[in-house]
Amino acid sequence: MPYLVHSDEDRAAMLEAIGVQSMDDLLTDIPGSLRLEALELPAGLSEHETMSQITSLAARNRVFPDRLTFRGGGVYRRFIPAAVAAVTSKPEFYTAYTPYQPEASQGTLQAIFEFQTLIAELTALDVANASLYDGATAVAEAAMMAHIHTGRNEIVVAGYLHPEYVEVLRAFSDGRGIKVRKGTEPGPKTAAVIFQQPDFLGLLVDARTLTESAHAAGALAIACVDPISLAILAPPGQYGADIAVGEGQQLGLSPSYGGPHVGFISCRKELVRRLPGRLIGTAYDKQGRRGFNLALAAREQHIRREKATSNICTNHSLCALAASVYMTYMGPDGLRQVAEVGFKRAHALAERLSALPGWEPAFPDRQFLNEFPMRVANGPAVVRKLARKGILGPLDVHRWFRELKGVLTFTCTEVNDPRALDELVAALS
Amino acid sequence: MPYLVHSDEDRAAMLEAIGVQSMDDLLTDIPGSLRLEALELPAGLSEHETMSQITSLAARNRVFPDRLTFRGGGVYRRFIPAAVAAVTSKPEFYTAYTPYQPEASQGTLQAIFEFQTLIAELTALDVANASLYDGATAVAEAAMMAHIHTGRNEIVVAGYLHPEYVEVLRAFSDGRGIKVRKGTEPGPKTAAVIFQQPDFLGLLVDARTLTESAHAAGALAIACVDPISLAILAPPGQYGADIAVGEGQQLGLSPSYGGPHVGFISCRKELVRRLPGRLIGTAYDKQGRRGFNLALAAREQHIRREKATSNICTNHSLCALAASVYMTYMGPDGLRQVAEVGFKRAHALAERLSALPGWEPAFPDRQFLNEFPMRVANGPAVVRKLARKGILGPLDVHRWFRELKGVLTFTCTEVNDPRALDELVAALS
Amino acid sequence: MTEPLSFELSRRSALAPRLPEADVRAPEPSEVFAQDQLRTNPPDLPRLSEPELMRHYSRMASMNYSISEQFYPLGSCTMKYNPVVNEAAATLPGFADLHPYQDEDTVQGALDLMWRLERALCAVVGVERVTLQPAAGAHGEWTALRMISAYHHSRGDNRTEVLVPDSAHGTNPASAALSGFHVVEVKSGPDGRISLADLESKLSPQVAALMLTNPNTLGLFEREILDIAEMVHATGAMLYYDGANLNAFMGICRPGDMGFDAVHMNLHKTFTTPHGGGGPGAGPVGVKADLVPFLPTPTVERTNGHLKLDFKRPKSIGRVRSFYGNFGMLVRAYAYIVAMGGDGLTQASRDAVLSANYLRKQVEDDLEMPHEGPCMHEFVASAHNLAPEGVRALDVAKALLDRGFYAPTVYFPLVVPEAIMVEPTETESKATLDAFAAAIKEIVAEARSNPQALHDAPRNLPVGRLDEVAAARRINAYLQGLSDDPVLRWKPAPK
Amino acid sequence: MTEPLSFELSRRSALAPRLPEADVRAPEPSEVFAQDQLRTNPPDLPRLSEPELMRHYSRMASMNYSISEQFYPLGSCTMKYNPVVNEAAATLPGFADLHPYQDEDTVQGALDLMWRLERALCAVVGVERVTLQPAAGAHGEWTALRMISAYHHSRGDNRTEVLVPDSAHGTNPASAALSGFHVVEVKSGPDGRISLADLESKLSPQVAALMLTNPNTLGLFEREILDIAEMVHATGAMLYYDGANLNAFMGICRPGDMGFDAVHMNLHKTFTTPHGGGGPGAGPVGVKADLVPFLPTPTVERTNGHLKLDFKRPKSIGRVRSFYGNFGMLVRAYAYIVAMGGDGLTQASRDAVLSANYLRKQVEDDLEMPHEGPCMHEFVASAHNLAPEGVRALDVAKALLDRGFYAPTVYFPLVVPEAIMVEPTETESKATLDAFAAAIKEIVAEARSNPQALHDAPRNLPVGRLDEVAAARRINAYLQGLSDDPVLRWKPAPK
Ligand SMILES: Cc1ncc(COP(=O)(O)O)c(C=O)c1O
Ligand SMILES: Cc1ncc(COP(=O)(O)O)c(C=O)c1O
Repeated sequence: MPYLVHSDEDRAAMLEAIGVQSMDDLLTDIPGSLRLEALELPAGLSEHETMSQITSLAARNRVFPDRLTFRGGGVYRRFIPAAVAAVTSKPEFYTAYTPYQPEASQGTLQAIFEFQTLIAELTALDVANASLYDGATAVAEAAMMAHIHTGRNEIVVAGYLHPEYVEVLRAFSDGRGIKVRKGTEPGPKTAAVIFQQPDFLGLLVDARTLTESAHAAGALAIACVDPISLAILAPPGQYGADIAVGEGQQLGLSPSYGGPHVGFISCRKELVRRLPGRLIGTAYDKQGRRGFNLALAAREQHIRREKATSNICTNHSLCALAASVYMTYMGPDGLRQVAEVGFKRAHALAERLSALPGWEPAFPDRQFLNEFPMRVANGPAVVRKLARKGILGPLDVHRWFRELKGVLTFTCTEVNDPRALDELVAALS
Repeated sequence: MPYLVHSDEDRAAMLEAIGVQSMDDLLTDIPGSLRLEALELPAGLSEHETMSQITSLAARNRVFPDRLTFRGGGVYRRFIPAAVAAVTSKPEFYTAYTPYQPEASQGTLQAIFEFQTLIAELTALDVANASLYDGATAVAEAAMMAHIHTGRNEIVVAGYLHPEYVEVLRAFSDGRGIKVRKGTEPGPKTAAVIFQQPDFLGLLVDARTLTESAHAAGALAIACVDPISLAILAPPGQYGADIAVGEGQQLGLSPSYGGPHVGFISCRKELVRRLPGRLIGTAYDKQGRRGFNLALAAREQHIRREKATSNICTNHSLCALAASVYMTYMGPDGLRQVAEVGFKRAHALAERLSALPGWEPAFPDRQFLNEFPMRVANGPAVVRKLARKGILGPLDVHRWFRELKGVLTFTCTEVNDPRALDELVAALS
Repeated sequence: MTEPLSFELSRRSALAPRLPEADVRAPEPSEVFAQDQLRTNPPDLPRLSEPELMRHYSRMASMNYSISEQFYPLGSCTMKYNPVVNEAAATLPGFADLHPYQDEDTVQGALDLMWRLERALCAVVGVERVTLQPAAGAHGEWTALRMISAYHHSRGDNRTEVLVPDSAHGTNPASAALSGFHVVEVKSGPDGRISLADLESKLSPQVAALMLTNPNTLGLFEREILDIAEMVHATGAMLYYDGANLNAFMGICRPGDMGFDAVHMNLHKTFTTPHGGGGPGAGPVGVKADLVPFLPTPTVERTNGHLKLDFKRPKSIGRVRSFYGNFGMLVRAYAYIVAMGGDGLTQASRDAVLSANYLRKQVEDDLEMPHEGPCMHEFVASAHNLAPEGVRALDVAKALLDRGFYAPTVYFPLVVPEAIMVEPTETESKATLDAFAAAIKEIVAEARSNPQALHDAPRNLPVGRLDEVAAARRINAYLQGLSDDPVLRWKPAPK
Repeated sequence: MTEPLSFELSRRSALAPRLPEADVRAPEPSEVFAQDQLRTNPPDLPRLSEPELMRHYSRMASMNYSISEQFYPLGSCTMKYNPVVNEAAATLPGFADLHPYQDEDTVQGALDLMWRLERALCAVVGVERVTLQPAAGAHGEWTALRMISAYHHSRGDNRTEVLVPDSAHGTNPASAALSGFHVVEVKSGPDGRISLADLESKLSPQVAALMLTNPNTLGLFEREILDIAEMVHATGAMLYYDGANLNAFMGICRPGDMGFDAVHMNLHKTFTTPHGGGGPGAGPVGVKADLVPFLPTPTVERTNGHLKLDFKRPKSIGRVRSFYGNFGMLVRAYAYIVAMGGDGLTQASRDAVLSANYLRKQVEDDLEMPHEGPCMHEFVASAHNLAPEGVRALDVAKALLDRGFYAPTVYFPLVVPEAIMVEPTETESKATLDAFAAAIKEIVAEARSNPQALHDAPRNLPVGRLDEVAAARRINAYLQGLSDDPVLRWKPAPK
């Protein structure tokens, strides 16, 4: 059997050393009535047959070329430097556990310490954690922080926050008796105002005003941000937000039908003790050598149990590593370049689409970065037509928002080369 | 520029440290008339654009599924365990140089020492070297060994040795005044009789008789063998051959349009000093720890220069590593299983093809392992027709041998599942 | 050797990587956005060339222990061999390049894989349906508790307590609390199993669920599980299974048959998806029929061979994360199950139990064994017997690192003082187990002859034992505004 | 720590891997083949489970130094960064899964890649055509000499000698000899360059070619190359360029312009294809018009955008290996050239020269510099100055290993006693060069203060200095039948 090591001879020798006759002698604690005859599963296959089966499943999916993918909505096709997979496929990284023994885990610890710093720098806040599952749970965790910090029971969601993030926020809030309300006006019970910048449709919100009104009401301001946008747009720290969260998929992770990706969270110094999940810090050995270890564990479930800031244990370390490699590959100028290319192509595309008969910007007065909403009469038909031409067209957001009938959001990144834009426009003309 | 590290600031600092004004001051030895303005090459591209270009080149090739590939002729589709790439893609292996400093290269050295042992075991000869470029040059190198060992100037090629191997043998021989002759009867000038087992058409030759007649004439017997066949067929050592050579592509290497693959060579103890290329042996340090190092270097070019047994320096280490992983994954039983599956499917297929109207075995009296020649009236048309149906059909060997008009060789391995055989037969019916 | 931080290796003058140009006519961001919307200072990300970057990460990698090179007997974590072919499977473009909002008919293969995986997991744990959405074990626990809560609510039953044994993993009480429950601890008896008397005394109509893992965190099978289930169900509460210990009995018995109503599984433990230095994992939750209506949306449904995502589930607790789960990990787990088959999974668990008992036997004279065996897939020893020499479990752990082994889990479960929790898994050879036992013997001997050597361990690693107390003090100083060193991040030197 | 051999880890009872079954009706081999044709004893291959196998190789990997983690200043070997994207390129199924005997119209992309690579290499070295067939540098040398020989023969000119400088790499004389030539050595002058006087004296109508590398193996540019070319050509001989040192001047000058008639290139040096612990590499050969008819078959030809393999080349020397070369390496080299572009390649060479001169400067007071600078992309120092302390180049090399650096090439070229040949390449940072220089200073200081410490190096590696003399003696004993230990392989214990 593929991944087992003991031979029958080994097994016999081990049973003898233990001093029992048979395996069953080791399983006597299990009530006989529970013992299974066999699993109702097919017998195992050779590696070749396994891969054949998996490959034929993969072949039943349709992969659209990255350059002809204009769909975003939280997951984006981007250029991923080969360096990312070259690092994350190192078994020393991907087959290690959470770094409980720091001296034998300095690689992971240092990499995640760098991740924390990168996220803190990008969001212009003091401290970031070691990662969360995804953008949705990051939003929810931030809301929980605000709830505990303020002792208040209401979360205000301003504008078009990703609808799935709202759903997850609700699931987290439900259990704890927290009310989630849409709106822009915080009240005296409001723990936090949450907004997404750019929002789910790609549009810019007035982050500073939202932040100030949250603060004026004694609530925290939580910004859910696109990490790449922060090379151009004001980061949460600049407009005074208390907590920044977001989805890190764009930082070197493949779409992978929605996961695994990575959530990030950073905050002001005052909130650090409320952070969920792992935190890595520096520590020194007797010889004064700097190392890294798990820090502020007293917030966590394995120490604080039911009083922990969160229940998170396994997080998304390897995805955080991928994001670190990505950000380090890019550096500040590379990240800006990538953000600008998307911005420019999206603006060029928006202009060309607006010139097509029947097409108009859905929110002509609002600005956007590299994702933008257009309105057209027959949204779903357009999307289907593009699929037939091999293009993964825009996202039909009507699915989530009644008021957005006929609104399609388009995304451009550095993988949508100018000729791909031509092909899209031609297909729509 | 993608893979450079110095910034302009670094460059200035380095020039200053050297004590020169500019780069040109370091290039004064180059006659001015030779200095180039610029290379006539396009400017560099980003990684994303580079990969796009390469990917579109790859897309202009047609890849036939492994299960529908029945073409062999020296390169075969086989199941390659994922373990092979997992090992060879380790940068510690693939970015090291030839292990000149043994203490810092024990990984490579031990792996190749294991390769040598595996090949020696498989061929049932005393010692194998660290690898050669491919099967063709391995044949030629073996012939050169025989030439020097016997002091004779003629090589007899018996039967259907791979035609490309013969060409390479001729190129090697030409320069050294060695005559290559086809036939089975060695003479007094014959340095060696070379035969392939199974031969280029997949047919078994009478290896023992050929070996004995070589020996009777005072010549060496060189067997060019399919390594996987040796799980079933008598190995060279068993019938008394002096040197075994072969192509190791089947041991875990992808076809890769013909390379890189790996040649292997093993021989009787008496001939070890004549071996070309690297040899790894055991050695001990002062504490008595066993290590591995380059051995018998006195045969080699860097010591012996024009008197070396061969000019080989860089060989095919990483391919030998792949072959080692493959053979170790398989073990004796796995290798036998793989060989048997090919054997059985080939025999089943041969029987079914022989039942088709117009088809007949090209050599009905000869035995084969997993590759076999059939005769049909319209060979080339058959192959073209199969290609249209998505099948990489048999090899038309008429291209090399006039006498083999209409002869097509089919190969089966463990990747040609029974349904693939059905599809082939159906396509031919 | 230690490695500088990327930020320390960075040079301001280093060039950005070559990247595509926009190549379209378009405005500059500064022409479109108000000054206020623009970033004023670029983020201080490091600037490294690609060769420097790759070497940086390669060197860091070599500072890690990992199961690829070391025995990693971390109890409760099931660090078994991660099949390399699974990585190839998950990175197939037909999976890796799928957008989560592609239309259903373009992702039939992906949905079919999820469907098949769900069926396989149902078969292994004995439940009706499984949600693949949760990202990890703790996430699965919380998801299940949300469902249990919704179930009780749907019956107008407002239960407020969740019972958790004192030997439980920290995520159990944390998940219960985050789900809005009050956590009540249930004591273990002297035999290491849950005390039925104590359980009896804590059960009440207020109790929504009892969370258990079986074998429990001491590696002991809860022999009275059927009685427990009956007691719990009799009060209308539900029984929750923490699947971290599922590796003990695949094909031998099933949580569903034991009476568990909800079960999470750690695919990154039992089903070999790599742990990644702390995730990503996957924590699917299986449920019996009563809980099916409450499963998160969407579920994967199959009719006439066509697969679809079902979003219309009125009683659902909603979404617990974006999209459909850690799909890449699901591919790996599915590949593992296909390769192993029912026969392979069964043998895996049998071998895991065999290895644990064998290793326990080898070291039973060296360390204290607070509970009688046989154990299941892991055992908990104690370094209590080394207390007279001033040697603690932590010293044993560090000394193991010096000998080329990762350390067992220490100080967990909390019910055993100086706990050393060893889980060898089925993918370690007898030779490795013997070598580990020999190292334990050597360490115990050293505890007697030269305890200081153990306090000084590890010596053969990139850093020695880190002063965690001093580190915590430095963080406090920073958080209280008494220090500029943020400890939790690198900070650029003031300009 | 050392690692046992796979053969030593093997257990007879270990199971074979799961593999497909034949699943067809067919005879057994024993029913088809005569007894005599069958293997009697199965080969004694090791039997390891997959987890054991992977750990075995992972541990071996960690015993290697490599450029991925260490500075690897191995002179003449151009150990530069191997771009990771090239690995992705070469393993694309559209390349990796191509059968060499597919029909031309199904491999247009592969042929186009070869064609473009050929054009790019022609541009870099200044020749008419390039064959991509040779598998390595030495193979390329021999291929070129075969062509040169055929060229002379075609003119009825039976030249028998090849001139090779005393500083040349060992493959040069070996390739010449294997090509049937008599090798005549040309001396270097005191300035490290070829002695024109000596060359003059050796030139004759018997001489088929002069083999040179420029910069020569001392890292010095042969300033009088144009005179040399004239002298050589005047006698009707050809000039051959050993391209191992091409990294010195891409975009700065070209062998073709210097007068070389044939040029090999090591794609595994200059063009970043990984060296693999000793190959596979690729050693394309470029030639001027006179030699084009003699190129190996097939060549890649392009007409109207259609690519084909040309086998009809009546004057060709034939094939030098099977198929079309190490195609996988060609893909990598092509990817490198595309990414770098003309501008990038030029800057690469300039940086390589800059780095070598900078590093030379840093250590010029510590080691002897037998020749004046500036150097090109590498320099040769000598440990001769440490002779009074009994310290040799080998000791310096081993001491460097202990400090985390691979060692420079030592004892080559032969014309410098105690040679230490350092090639930093353009992909090492100034910080790395500074660290290396500091290590050299430390070692030289140690040579004075405690030479024994250097003789005892290395101490921080899996094994200490290996006794190569004793090893050679053991091999002799085996080959002479005086010992059963084959040394060159593991041997199963007698049954
Ligand atoms: C017993 C037990 N329960 C729950 C968990 C939590 O699982 P995860 O880390 O996947 O969130 C763990 C993980 O260590 C565990 O050991
Ligand atoms: C100067 C010189 N010439 C030729 C060669 C031979 O090249 P290869 O190892 O690729 O056969 C080398 C390689 O070390 C070299 O340094």
